[in-house]
Amino acid sequence: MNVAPENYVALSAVLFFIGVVGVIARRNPLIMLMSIELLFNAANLALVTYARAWVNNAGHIFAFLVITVAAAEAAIGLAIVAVTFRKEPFVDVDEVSALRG
Amino acid sequence: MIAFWILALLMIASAVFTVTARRPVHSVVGLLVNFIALAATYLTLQAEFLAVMQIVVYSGAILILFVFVIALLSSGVRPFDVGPDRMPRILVPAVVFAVLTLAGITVTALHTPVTVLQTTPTNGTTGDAGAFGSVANFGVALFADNLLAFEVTAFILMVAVIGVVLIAGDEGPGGVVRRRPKRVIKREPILKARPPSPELVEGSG
Amino acid sequence: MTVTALVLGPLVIGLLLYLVPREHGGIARLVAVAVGAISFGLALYDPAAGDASVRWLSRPFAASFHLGFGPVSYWIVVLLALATFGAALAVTGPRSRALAAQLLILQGAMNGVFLAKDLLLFALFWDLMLIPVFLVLVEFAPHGRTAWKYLIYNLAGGLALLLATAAFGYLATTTDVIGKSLPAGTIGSVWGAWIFAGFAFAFLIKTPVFPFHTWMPETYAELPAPMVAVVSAVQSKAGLYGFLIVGLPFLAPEMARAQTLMFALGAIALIYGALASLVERDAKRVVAYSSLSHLGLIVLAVFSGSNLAIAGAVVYIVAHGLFSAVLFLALGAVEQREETRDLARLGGLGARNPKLAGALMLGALAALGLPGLAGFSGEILILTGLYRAGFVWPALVALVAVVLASAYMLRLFQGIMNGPEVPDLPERRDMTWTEALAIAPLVAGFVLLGINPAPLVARAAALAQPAPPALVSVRAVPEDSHAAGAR
Amino acid sequence: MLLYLVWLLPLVGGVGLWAFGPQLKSWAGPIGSALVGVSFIATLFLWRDATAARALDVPLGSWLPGWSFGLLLDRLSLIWTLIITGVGFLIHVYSIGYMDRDRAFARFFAYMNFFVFAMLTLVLSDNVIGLLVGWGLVGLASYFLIGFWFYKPTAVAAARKAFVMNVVGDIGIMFAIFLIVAKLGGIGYGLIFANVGSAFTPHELFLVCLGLFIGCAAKSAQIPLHSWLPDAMEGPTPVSALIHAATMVTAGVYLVARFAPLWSASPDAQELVGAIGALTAIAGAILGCAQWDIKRILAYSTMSQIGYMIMGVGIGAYDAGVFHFLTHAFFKAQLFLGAGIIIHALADEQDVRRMGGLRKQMPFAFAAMLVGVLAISGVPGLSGFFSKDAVVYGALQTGHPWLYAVAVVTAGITAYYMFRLLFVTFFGAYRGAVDPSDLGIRHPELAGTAASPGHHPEEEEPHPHAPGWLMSAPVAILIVPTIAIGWLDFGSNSAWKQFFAGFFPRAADAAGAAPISEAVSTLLVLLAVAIGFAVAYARYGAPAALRGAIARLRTETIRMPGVLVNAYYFDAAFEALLVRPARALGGWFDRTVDPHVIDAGVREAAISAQWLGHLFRSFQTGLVRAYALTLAFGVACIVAYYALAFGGGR
Repeated sequence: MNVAPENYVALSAVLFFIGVVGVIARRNPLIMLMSIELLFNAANLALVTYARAWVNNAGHIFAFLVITVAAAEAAIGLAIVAVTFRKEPFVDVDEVSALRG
Repeated sequence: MIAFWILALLMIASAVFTVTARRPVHSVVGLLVNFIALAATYLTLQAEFLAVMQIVVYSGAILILFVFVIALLSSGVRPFDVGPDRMPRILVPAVVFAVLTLAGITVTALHTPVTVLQTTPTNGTTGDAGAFGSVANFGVALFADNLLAFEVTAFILMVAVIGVVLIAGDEGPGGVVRRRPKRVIKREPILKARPPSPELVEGSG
Repeated sequence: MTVTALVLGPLVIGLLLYLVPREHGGIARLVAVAVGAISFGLALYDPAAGDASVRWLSRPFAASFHLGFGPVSYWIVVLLALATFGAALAVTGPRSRALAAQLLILQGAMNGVFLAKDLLLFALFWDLMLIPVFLVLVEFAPHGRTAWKYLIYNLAGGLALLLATAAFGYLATTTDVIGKSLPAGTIGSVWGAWIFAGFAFAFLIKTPVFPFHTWMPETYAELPAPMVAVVSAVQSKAGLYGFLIVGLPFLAPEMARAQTLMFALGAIALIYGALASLVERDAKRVVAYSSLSHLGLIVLAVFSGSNLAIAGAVVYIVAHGLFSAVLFLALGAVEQREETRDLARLGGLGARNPKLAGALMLGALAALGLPGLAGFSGEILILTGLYRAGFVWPALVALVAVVLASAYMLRLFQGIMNGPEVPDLPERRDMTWTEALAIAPLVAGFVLLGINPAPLVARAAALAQPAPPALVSVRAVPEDSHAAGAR
Repeated sequence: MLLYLVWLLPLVGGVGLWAFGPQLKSWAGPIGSALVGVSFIATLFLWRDATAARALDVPLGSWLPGWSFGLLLDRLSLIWTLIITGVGFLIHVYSIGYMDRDRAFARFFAYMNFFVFAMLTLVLSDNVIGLLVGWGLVGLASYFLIGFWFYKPTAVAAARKAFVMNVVGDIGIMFAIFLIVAKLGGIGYGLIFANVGSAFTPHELFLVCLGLFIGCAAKSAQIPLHSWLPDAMEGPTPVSALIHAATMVTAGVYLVARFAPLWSASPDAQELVGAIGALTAIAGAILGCAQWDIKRILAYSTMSQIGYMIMGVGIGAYDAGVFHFLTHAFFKAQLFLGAGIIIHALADEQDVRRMGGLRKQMPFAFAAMLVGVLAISGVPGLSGFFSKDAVVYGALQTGHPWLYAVAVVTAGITAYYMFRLLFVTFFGAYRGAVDPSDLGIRHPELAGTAASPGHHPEEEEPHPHAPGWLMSAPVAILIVPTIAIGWLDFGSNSAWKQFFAGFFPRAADAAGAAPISEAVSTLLVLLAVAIGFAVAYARYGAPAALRGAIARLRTETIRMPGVLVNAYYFDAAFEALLVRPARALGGWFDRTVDPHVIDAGVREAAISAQWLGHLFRSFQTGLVRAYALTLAFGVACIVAYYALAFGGGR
């Protein structure tokens, strides 16, 4: 480990930043989902970094769980997109507001 | 050292491309590059099993799922975001928050350097059986120490599968789930109040 | 084994009853009757059943799935089995499958509450027993808000109970304490007050005691008769039972400190319920308010700290369960025949329904404390104990309530059964044999208990034997110094 | 054990007849009577055990240490048991004839047997709790029998009133029990009497006696708890004879006599009880002069006579009081049964204004009533003379001249209203056919003339007729003791005095303290009786009075003072002071406090929760990106916290 862990953490933060902007700014649900994957990966990077730094593979386990959840999330998210698209001729998150309170 | 910087630049660039690409297919390509770079980064952190998982699960499964959906929805023919932008100035707060987050993390990370307890793991280097981050090492941790978490994850996946079947399936296995008729979502009262029987004088008020 | 079967058996069978086709409600009913009878037999056959205990949590405090008979709970379980048996027999109508199933689930949950030897388990079953009542209210009550009122009131209590239990477990490092004793000073006075407040809030709502009682008349009036028989017979005792098994052994100083307040609340409930049921027109609400009055008396007893009064409280808990079940079952039969509960519209039923009138009369007599029936034996023990421990005014207030009880119970009975017959009401038939079978064991119970409450008193003495020191020292009256010299 | 048999046979009858009544049909009456008869005979066999030096005491069981139960048959309870089963048996037999047309024949005998059982429980118990059990159960039996014709709203109301007032008495006894148990830890009579002097302060002793006396006042219709007794006449006449004349209402006398050691130790309590007894005696007698319903006249006379007894036992003349109970049981039972014969013959007519001249048509009833009236008035030679004289003189002996004066005056009034009853009913011409308004009866349906539908389903013309042998035989048997039993207490060393020698504590004042001798006192009483008789004869019995009877009755009815008609307004006072406030308060609780005070508080909490809900609802725009923004804000906050806490720290 010849690069200081801070660098990895900073990289993770930058990736997280990009992901956040993507989720909020884009209106295409697919790209939003992909941005969410970016967020997950940023978090995973931080976890793995600290696992390596402290030689404790709990971080790995956690990252593994995050991957699992990400898979589940992607599956459900894509299913929702597919269903929505079946009803509407286009997919725009601003048009899908059935959850309005 | 150099590998880290190259990978870092590659990841940032691919991430920006993913977020800004006009068409989803391009985004997918960007994301793929990002994931592969991340897997490589994991290797530099001696997380060889996770690196493999990253390739297999993310690149191999999730991204393919994205591609399938894009293909399914014929995104090449019709644009996706066509409606009026209901939150046109959302980018401003988004960037503000994101910058705040970034700054916060950076400041924290730089001002509190991670104390590296052990620069090299004792039980061998990457590639050895049983070394830190290897399959054996990971497996022991997963199935011995964190079995409950593993089980819970399995449960989450199962729920996800059922959820997908319910949401997307025309017909589930065995015809359990049927296509629902299009209907207006109507909120029914939870309790159907029957009219009080006239002879029941409540409280005789 | 026995205790586990008593808890899990009804729960599982109740859930399985939903597999019975909806139109075969009769089968569901028969199963429920059988479960009630078997639980009764099981409890009588194996009164010395050992505990069942499985380790459950070790952090942040130790907790076990620990069930077992205790000095009070044994009799309550017997009572519950009898009440369930009678209630299941009284189940009728197109939706009897749901009712029978929920009755069994309720029985299982309440067995859990009373048999739990672990506080955390007690708290969990406490919340579980709300569910069947809530579901039945949702399905049967004519007013939707009754169900929610019931649920919200009791969940608020359940939440307080859970928080108090958690705090208790944190301080005592274990919740597996019921029936055991803790070293003195385990619960400090600062925390003790809060923990007691949490328990007391839950228990007072459940009992209920003024001013937390307003959910009760509505719930009792709108539940179907079989369900309300079980709820008023047993569920309302959960709070009092809680004071007996949690308050007395572990929070005695706090109980002593709260004594004045609780006496005030109990006495208000006593008079308030009595006066309200003196004017109420809905027959079931009359009984509901009378329960408020009777349970107020038990609150007085529990907080007096006198052995005699606590023994009386245990007798009265069981007695009230028996006669309130009889009253509600009989009122259910009346309502089924006349399709009204309005005392102003009822009357003269006794001429054609002598047996039903007899059943209602016996219930009313036990409720008004007729000497020779169980209501009296509990009452006299409680009142004597109160007076003996130096609480003269509560005892005198309770005496006033005794007079009022005779007035409102006779008003209820005479309003339904006596007077000229109301001509334009539908066909009348006397008690069917199922109704008689449902009521007879309960009546036998309170007659026997009225003649000789000694078995309960003996068990209750075991409960109060390690006399809670703080409570007794409040008024130092020698309890048994003269007892030996009787003739 | 024979005593178990005595005690439980009537219970067996009560439960059995209630359960199997429909199957037994007309056998219910004979069976019920036979059980009580057997019980009576069994009691006679126990005479020797009961009068032995150590009375018969059978343990039954125990609830707690110190709370043990048993049956006690000593001289006092022996007298009561004999009366209950003996007179009870006669009244049972009489009822077979009286109730023959009632459709609830078996139920009647079930209740009667149950009453006998309850009364035996009361007198045989050897402890205060058992006494209270019996006390409550007789109240219940009385409730059942007053409300026997439960389709009559008046009967139902009367039954409830009787029961509730009796419960007031019950709680008095309960209060006494509290004190006893608090002091002694036990409930047995033996324990109590052994510790009267040592365990209680005089104040506590007075409280115990007061509690017991509240019970006594309620059960024995003493002022102010008397008003249920006249209403209780709604029940069938045999019930009035057995319960509301001969046995149950004298339970108060039993109670005071049973707790004689307590009373003797508490002079304050003696004064109180004696005064209330005398007050009740005279108040009841005055009300007896103002009534027209034959059973209500007898009811007020019962109240008055029990006042005598209570006065007697209250002031310490225990054996005199108990003796008056004994004679009263016979002559009052006889009066009621005689009245029952008339009522039965006249198809439930109870208003004496609509009778008259029955002497010729119903000579047997006349003879029975005449003997009874003579006895109750205290005519020399008949039983009432001896017992009343003993009580009256007892007041003087124990040093209560005022009570003595009241008692003598009451004797005169008693003679007046009883002979008034006799003259109005049996002399002159039959007035059954006279228009009620001519007699001053404004509401005939309120005067008890409406025939009850279930009792006499076949409407029949009232025609005076002779009773059947089932009804006349018990009355005939009762005539014997009514005349003769008084001689038991003749002379200063009579059989009666020997029977109770040493049983009761001696009164504090010696006999020599009386200012006048017993003979002078007797003459005074006789003078009062003679005046009473003379006035009654002049007003109702003389030939001149009989000629203008109709007009006279009319004026008298109209001019009757309201205070007497309304029985001194006791009922109205209870209604205004207790019942109405209680109902108003209850209504206020039920209809105002619950929904508008307590629930309103809860509702406010719910409304604030709703308001919070509306507030949060505005965040739910349905736009996914807005949610995402919110999340981002949250993340930024968390990160900012760590940055400030740890990042800037160094």
